[in-house]
Amino acid sequence: MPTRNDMLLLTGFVAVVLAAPFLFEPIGAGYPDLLQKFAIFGIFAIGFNILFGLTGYLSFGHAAFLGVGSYTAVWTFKLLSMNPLPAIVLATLFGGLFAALIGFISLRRTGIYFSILTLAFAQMSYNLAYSVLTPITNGETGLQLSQGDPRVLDIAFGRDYGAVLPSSDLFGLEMTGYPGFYFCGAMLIVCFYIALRIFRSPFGMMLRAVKSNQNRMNYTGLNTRPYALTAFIISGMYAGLAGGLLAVTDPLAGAERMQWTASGEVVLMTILGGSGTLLGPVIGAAVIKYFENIFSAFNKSMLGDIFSFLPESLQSGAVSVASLFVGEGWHLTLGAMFVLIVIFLPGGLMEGIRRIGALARRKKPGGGASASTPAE
Amino acid sequence: MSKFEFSRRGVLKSATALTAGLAAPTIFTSSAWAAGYTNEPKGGTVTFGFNVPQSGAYADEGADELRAYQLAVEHINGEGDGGMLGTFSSKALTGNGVNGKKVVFVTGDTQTKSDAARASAKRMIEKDGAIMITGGSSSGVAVAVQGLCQDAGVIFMAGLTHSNDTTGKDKRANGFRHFFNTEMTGAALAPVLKNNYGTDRTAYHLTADYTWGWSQEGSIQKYTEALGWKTASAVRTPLGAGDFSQYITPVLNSGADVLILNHYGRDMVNSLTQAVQFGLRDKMVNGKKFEVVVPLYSRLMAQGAGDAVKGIFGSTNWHWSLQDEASKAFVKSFGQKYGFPPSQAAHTTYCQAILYADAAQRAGTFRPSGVGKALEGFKFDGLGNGPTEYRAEDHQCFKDVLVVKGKENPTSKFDLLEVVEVTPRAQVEYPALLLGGELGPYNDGA
Amino acid sequence: MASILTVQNVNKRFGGLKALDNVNLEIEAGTVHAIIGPNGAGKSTLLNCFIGRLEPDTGTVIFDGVSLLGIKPHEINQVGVSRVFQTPEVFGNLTLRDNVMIPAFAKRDGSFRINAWKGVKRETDIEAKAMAMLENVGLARKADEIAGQLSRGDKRRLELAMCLVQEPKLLLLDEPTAGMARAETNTTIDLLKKIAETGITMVVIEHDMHVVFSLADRISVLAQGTVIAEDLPERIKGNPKVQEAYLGGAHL
Amino acid sequence: MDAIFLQILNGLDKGGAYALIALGLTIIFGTLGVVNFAHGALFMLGAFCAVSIKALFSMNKVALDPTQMTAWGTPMEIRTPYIIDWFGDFGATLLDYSVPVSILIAIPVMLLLGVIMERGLIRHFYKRPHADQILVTFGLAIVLQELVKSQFGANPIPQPAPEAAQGMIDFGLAIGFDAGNVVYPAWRLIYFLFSLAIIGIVFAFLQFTTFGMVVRAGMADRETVGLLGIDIDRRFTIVFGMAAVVAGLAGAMYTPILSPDYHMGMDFLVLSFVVVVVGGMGSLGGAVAAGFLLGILQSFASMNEVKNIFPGIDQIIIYLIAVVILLVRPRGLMGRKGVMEG
Repeated sequence: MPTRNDMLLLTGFVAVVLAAPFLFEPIGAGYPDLLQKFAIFGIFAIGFNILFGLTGYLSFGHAAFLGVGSYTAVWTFKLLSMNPLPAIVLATLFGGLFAALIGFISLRRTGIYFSILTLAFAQMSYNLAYSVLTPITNGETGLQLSQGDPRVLDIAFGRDYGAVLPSSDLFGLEMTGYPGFYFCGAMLIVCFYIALRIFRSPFGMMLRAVKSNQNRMNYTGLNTRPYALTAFIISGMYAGLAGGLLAVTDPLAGAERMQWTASGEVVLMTILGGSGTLLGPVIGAAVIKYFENIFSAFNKSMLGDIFSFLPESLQSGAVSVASLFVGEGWHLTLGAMFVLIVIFLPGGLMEGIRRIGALARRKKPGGGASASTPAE
Repeated sequence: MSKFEFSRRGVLKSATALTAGLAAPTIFTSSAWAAGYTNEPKGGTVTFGFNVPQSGAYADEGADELRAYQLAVEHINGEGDGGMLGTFSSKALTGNGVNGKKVVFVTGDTQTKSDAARASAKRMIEKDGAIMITGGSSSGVAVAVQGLCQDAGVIFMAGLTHSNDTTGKDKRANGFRHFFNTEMTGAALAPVLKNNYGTDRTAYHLTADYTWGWSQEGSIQKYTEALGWKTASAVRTPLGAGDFSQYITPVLNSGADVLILNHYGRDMVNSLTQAVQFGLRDKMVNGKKFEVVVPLYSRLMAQGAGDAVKGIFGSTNWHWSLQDEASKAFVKSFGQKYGFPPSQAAHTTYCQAILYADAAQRAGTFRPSGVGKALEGFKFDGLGNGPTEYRAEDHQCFKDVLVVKGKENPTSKFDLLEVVEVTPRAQVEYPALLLGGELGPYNDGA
Repeated sequence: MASILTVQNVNKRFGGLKALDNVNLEIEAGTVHAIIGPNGAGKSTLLNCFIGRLEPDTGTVIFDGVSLLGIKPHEINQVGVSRVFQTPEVFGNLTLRDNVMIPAFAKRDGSFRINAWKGVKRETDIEAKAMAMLENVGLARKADEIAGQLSRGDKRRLELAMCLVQEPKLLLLDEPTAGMARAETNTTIDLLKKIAETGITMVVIEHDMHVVFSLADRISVLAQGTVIAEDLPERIKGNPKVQEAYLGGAHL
Repeated sequence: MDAIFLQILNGLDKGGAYALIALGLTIIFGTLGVVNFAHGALFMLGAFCAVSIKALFSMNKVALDPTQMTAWGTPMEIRTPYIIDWFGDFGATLLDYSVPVSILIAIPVMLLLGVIMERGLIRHFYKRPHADQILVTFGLAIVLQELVKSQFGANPIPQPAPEAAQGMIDFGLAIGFDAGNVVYPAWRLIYFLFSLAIIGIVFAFLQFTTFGMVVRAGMADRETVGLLGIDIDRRFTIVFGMAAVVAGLAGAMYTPILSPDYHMGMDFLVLSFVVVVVGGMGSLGGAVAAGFLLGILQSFASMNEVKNIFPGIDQIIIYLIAVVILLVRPRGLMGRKGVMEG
């Protein structure tokens, strides 16, 4: 039985996920694909945070597990069934297995040596998936469904998709659009809840101890390696699930999902949101995906409309300055945001939320007590 | 205006979603936001989705595509000088938008990554209500987005994609390609190579290690070996290798006398520059001058390779120095607006936008199956490539292919290539069955 | 009384240097046994042989019937040996409460257990034990503070609490008052005395004679890798060999 | 045999670049304890120093020639670089030698950039967790490269080597092969020698100057040196500037080998981290050794003979070596205990 604060946190989280299409509509993010991305990368980041936020092991190769999850899910669609459940179960499993293998070797080292080992494994996976492993991964194009796939379970249960390329469906409910988002959202809630339990459990305490002082831990009779490895595997399973969900909502698995930039992205999401906090990684994931999808969509003519209230002479200047930051310049905004946040909010966005909360409490005594600890 | 358009559509969408949410079961049918067909335009405008690389290695190419799209939209809406609409053989478009609706557009960044490209295409379809998606600068992205458009029930007009797979193994009913492919490059390039370098040659391939590279290598190998050439070796190089020296030095003493660089983009710039640096072009092997060939040229990339391109053969979809009326009209229109000539990427995307608009106008609907039917087997002229046909069997355009050579004395930084041969369409045609794949039925998304 | 730790014929060489030369020791259960000696006498090397950091070239180290050689630090702890470090080692960014709960869990659950579902808050037994132990060392009111911010003396107390909550059979202390001011040293000595009274076996390695003579029931003197004397404290003082070793034979 | 010799040469010039980037990176690690994800961006900025110098030298006097028209109907522009206009042949030579000349400019520019970066940003992150350092330097790298992109575009910009260095050098006879069998581009050899020279200068500087001694002491134990009352902070600013200069020079001189574009820094970033770690954190010698080792092994792995046995080996060789070395030698080739292991 979680504490009252945790129940509040969880209830709030569920409410936000369920109402997401309406909540995010005003900022232009209420459409299914972006919401799905929020949920999926939220899961990815929560899982990464269980490793990095708690044990302090900075993996630079987590995208490999995401990729493995995606490939597993698409192969499950091809060979077994278009139902998302076997796909995500197997994706989680294979993500975990691959993580067990890589974690077992990489955790022999600590610090940056560990980071580089994970990076090296992920880059090897990426490079091979892109080229030599093309029979399994379909290389650059990415693994896709085709009409001739066997889908033995579907056939056994008498489901025939005819000449159309099927999309994943949960007993007839198609996993695209809003239903797809709610499926991912449900997974996000489950994952968030599991993370919450881990954070509040003795096991979570042990993981924090790994980060804090491994020497003391050893002399306290605790074997650090299996703790770190378990955390690594759990986060690998989260990544595998996230990869599986990417394939569920959009049945294509591309190799670039495993590239170091993708691994770096989840690191950035976690740190940006606030590593070691429960909510931070989800927020970080949403912010980065929002920038990627919405800021990149502005073009000069839209900017022209926005600044149309300005006199002609100022307008072109304003447009050219603004276009540095949006459209093809969206990376610049992202980079500048990283710098500013890490300077002014060392604990990530969660620290910002905490500060605002503290400010609100000071202004309104006793009012915000229940919202005192949104996360950690 | 489009900004306002945004929020109004957003409100509408919320309303639909809200209704869907209240009537709980309907939300689970996925058609909560679909009408007769996906994104059927309701108001006075129709939205095109331009999905081009804005970051990453092809950002400049993407920027050029976007310029061409803007120009095309102006021309369709009756602004500007009309460009190639004046020379286009079909006169359905009258500068009054399409089907009485004004064309507006949204843009997205593919980042030249399948995932990002699909995410951005989905945004345009789901959020912005795009009726079609077009653009892109690599085959992986084209195939990925084409698959998505098939699933979503919108038309995809491919941008710059040269792999056979786009209209071969991975073709889809909702996808159409104006650009040529590796098969055509092989067929067009081989005779020119024979005329210039003879039939007794040994080729050494350096190939970018991904699907397009293999496709290109296969085609060139097929057509050159048919001429009597031998292939010494075909070496795969990692994408984005940067320094290719370790792949180039083995060429020096391999006995080969032609190096074929199956690279594109930055890989092509680097491998070509470095091959020249290693003195390959000054070498004599088997009593013949060593030659380098770049099967797929792009003027933008040739700029990056600088002097290294001089005298090197390759193929291209279109070049601004062509002297037919259509090309001249396009170059004039583009050059006056932007101050420099368009690239082949700009040309193919401009054509695709016009072709789509024209087909929709002729079909009288934006319904994908209707537009598709209007494009199938469509014969046209006046878009800069001579008489052209959108083949019904694979949705691939068949037209003349240009063989070009790096210019020895360029007059400006745009004037890098000269057209040495216009290979007639008949010579590059192949049976649709050759490349396999299955179009499947159209998907209207309803 | 029965001996709980038996060290027999332990030798250790580092290259040409003989660090431990045939060391024999018997630690009796329930006593405080101090090991003293001048710098470089081999005290730390000997301690490292108890705790799995170093493997002696020859000899045996038997604790309570179990050989401590060739097993890992966490296994040594699990058979009942806890240790405090020269510089207190605590979990710096966790609260004091967590710091003491962790060893309590280690005692109950063994060296590895995935106990990921039940909330820490519901582990009331463990928490009560930890709080009682913090109370014992006088840190209970700081239970929710972060350990890294404590003074050195408080960190030492915390570390002791962390060891004692495991109810070890043997407590190893490596210079427990190193780097402390006099006042802090004295309170630490008092605390250690209190702990000794509970009957726990302790091995103390120490430089500070004041500490040694306040605490020890028995003293072994190590010099140049060998035990040159082992006796009751009051008799060690007068031992000429010890004086020789400490004064380095310098006739002043 | 000649093939192997050529691959060693390939490895040397590649390794030279790796070593130079890794050298700066490891100095920053070792002295400041900062994980600098912006180091690739410094390399890129160096390359763009060369681009800028060439652009500056080839600034045009534009004259419109109304008698000629462009294809789109505007008068043709006739462009003559001012530098040739003013200085004639000397100007042309200067233009030809823009890459080597650019290193003279790159030194002060990169030093200044490095100092500004350190003073303005990096310095506030010495005591912060590595994760924060990664985030801030990565953000900075993105900002820098986007600014370059907005100025120079995304396409690679060719930077030819000076005419005189564009030829080949024939080693054939000198080492006992047939003439013409072992030829190598002059500029690549120049790059290799240049990298050796820079490495030598850096080592000499750290070894033989008081400044260098203090820095080395700082690398060994920062706090103690601080206690001696030496103003270590100011010295560390200069160290950062120096690392920036080394990376910048590596980038500027590399431009004839690899046409620079705004993204090139990111491509080198991961690689240079691998090099540093394989060499061992905080070890200058290790970084240099690992740079050359990885360069040479990468070249060998690309040979057909090797690829036929292990398909795809050239794609992963760098990472494979990193894994093997780190598993066999926990702290890389020459790493010190306790550096960046926490």
